[in-house]
Amino acid sequence: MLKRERKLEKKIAKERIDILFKLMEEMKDKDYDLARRYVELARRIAMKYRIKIPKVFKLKFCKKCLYPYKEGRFRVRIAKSRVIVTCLNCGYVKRIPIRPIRQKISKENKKGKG
Amino acid sequence: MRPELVIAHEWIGLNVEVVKSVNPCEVGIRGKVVDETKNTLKIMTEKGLKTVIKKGRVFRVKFAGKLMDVSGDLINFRPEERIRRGLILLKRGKVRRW
Amino acid sequence: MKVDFVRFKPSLTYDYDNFVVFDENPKNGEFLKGYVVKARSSKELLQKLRRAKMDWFVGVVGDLNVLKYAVMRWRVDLILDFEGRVLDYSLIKMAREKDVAIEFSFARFLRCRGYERSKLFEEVVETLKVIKKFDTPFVLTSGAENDYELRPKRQILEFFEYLGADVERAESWIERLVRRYTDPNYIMDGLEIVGEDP
Amino acid sequence: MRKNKNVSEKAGFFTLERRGLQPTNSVKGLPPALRKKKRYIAFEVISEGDVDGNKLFEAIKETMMSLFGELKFLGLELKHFDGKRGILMCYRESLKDVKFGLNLVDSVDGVRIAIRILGVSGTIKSCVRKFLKG
Repeated sequence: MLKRERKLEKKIAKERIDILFKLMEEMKDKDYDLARRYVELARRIAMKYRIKIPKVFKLKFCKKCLYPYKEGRFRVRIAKSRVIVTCLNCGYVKRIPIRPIRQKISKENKKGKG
Repeated sequence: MRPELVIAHEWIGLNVEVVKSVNPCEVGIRGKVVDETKNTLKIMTEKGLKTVIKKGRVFRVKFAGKLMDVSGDLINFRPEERIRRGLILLKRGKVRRW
Repeated sequence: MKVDFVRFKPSLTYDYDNFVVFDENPKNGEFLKGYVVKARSSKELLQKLRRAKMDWFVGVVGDLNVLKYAVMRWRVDLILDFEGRVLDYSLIKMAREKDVAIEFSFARFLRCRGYERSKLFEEVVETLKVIKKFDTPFVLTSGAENDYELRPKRQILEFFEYLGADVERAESWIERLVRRYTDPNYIMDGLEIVGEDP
Repeated sequence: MRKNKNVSEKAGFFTLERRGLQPTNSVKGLPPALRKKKRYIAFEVISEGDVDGNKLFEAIKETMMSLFGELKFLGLELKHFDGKRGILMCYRESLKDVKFGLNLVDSVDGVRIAIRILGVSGTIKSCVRKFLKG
């Protein structure tokens, strides 16, 4: 078999994931199931070509049922320095710890000192 | 993006028109690709959603600033598989890259 | 697009649109350039292949194992017809996957006579059968070295049709090969650029 | 057999004096349906100077003999030849073989030539009109 062109594959896969998530944004209100289909496709591509889904997009859909968050389909609460996101379609609860602000400042200091 | 990479790239969201087809009623279907499976393309036309089989059809698609006729047999793979298979097809077809 | 593969600069052109002049080091004239790679070993083949420019038709001349090695290379796209060429079963099968065309030249029949020519007939008919079985790309050309070995395209096609070659298939293969080098809009078999997007 | 004499005058460019070549049907006086069907091939010779008709016909016969042997009845006859262009007659069944063989004629007593087939037709008259007029 011919050699696979890894680098080019990864580049195209990344672009496709971006396109898919952009389309998901638009289709979220029009056709909810179709938007879910896009998320599913994007995940499959990411798994197949071992690419991480950017954090920005990861927050936009529920990990369990892959439905994108739409207003009225998810609930957000903040408790004990954590953001808790509950998906109303499947009830999966996602907790995102909030890193203390100081972390950022120390990074700047290090850069300053270094 | 170079024009020949269309067979590996995303088709959902592209404007597509069926140019040649085994089933003459399908010639002239035009619209945006909404979904894609291994063997079919789902095209949203003004008259509604149309499902067109890829094999044996030729699609006219706009990609990377060029208008292109793509034969359905080249994209007859699952969407995620199409990247890998498409690039191998290009390599086997000895595509000139100048 | 009628094209013929020859080994010299033809003066008279019958009904051909263009010629591919095959030469050790192709000179640019108004004909298409073909690059003959004569190699005795695969190492020599590699060195010569590096010289090949982008718009040269690359044709290989050599014995069996050189040909087998050449078919694998991405850059080679033609096995030229020459005296003492030996093709074997696996080479033709490999040429099908690697998309390397096999050339059948008419001029070789003119250069011999009698029993030698009948052996040549037998070899060509045999090879054409195997090629039809594997659907390997093959090209019917005159392969002339002077003006008298040139023949109009119709006559050459009838000549090989008489020997049992599938002429339409050959036409499609040569069309593909020539368009790959001359037509910028042709990318692959099922993929063509039709116009500019506004 | 209609006399072909006037054809050459009207055409006005056949110099070879016709030697009264009659169709050599083995059996004489056959009804038209049984008679051998004939085809006339208009061809052109590409060579340095002019070529002699008889020698050319010798070369063609020799090539055909070496190719097909004595058992193949081609019914070859050189009807007209003027140094550059001519008409060759052959049976309709053997048309394919004759066209195949004409390619392989490469030299006439030392002079290298190439034969280019201009076309084939059923009668000499239409052959002249279609191919040899230009």
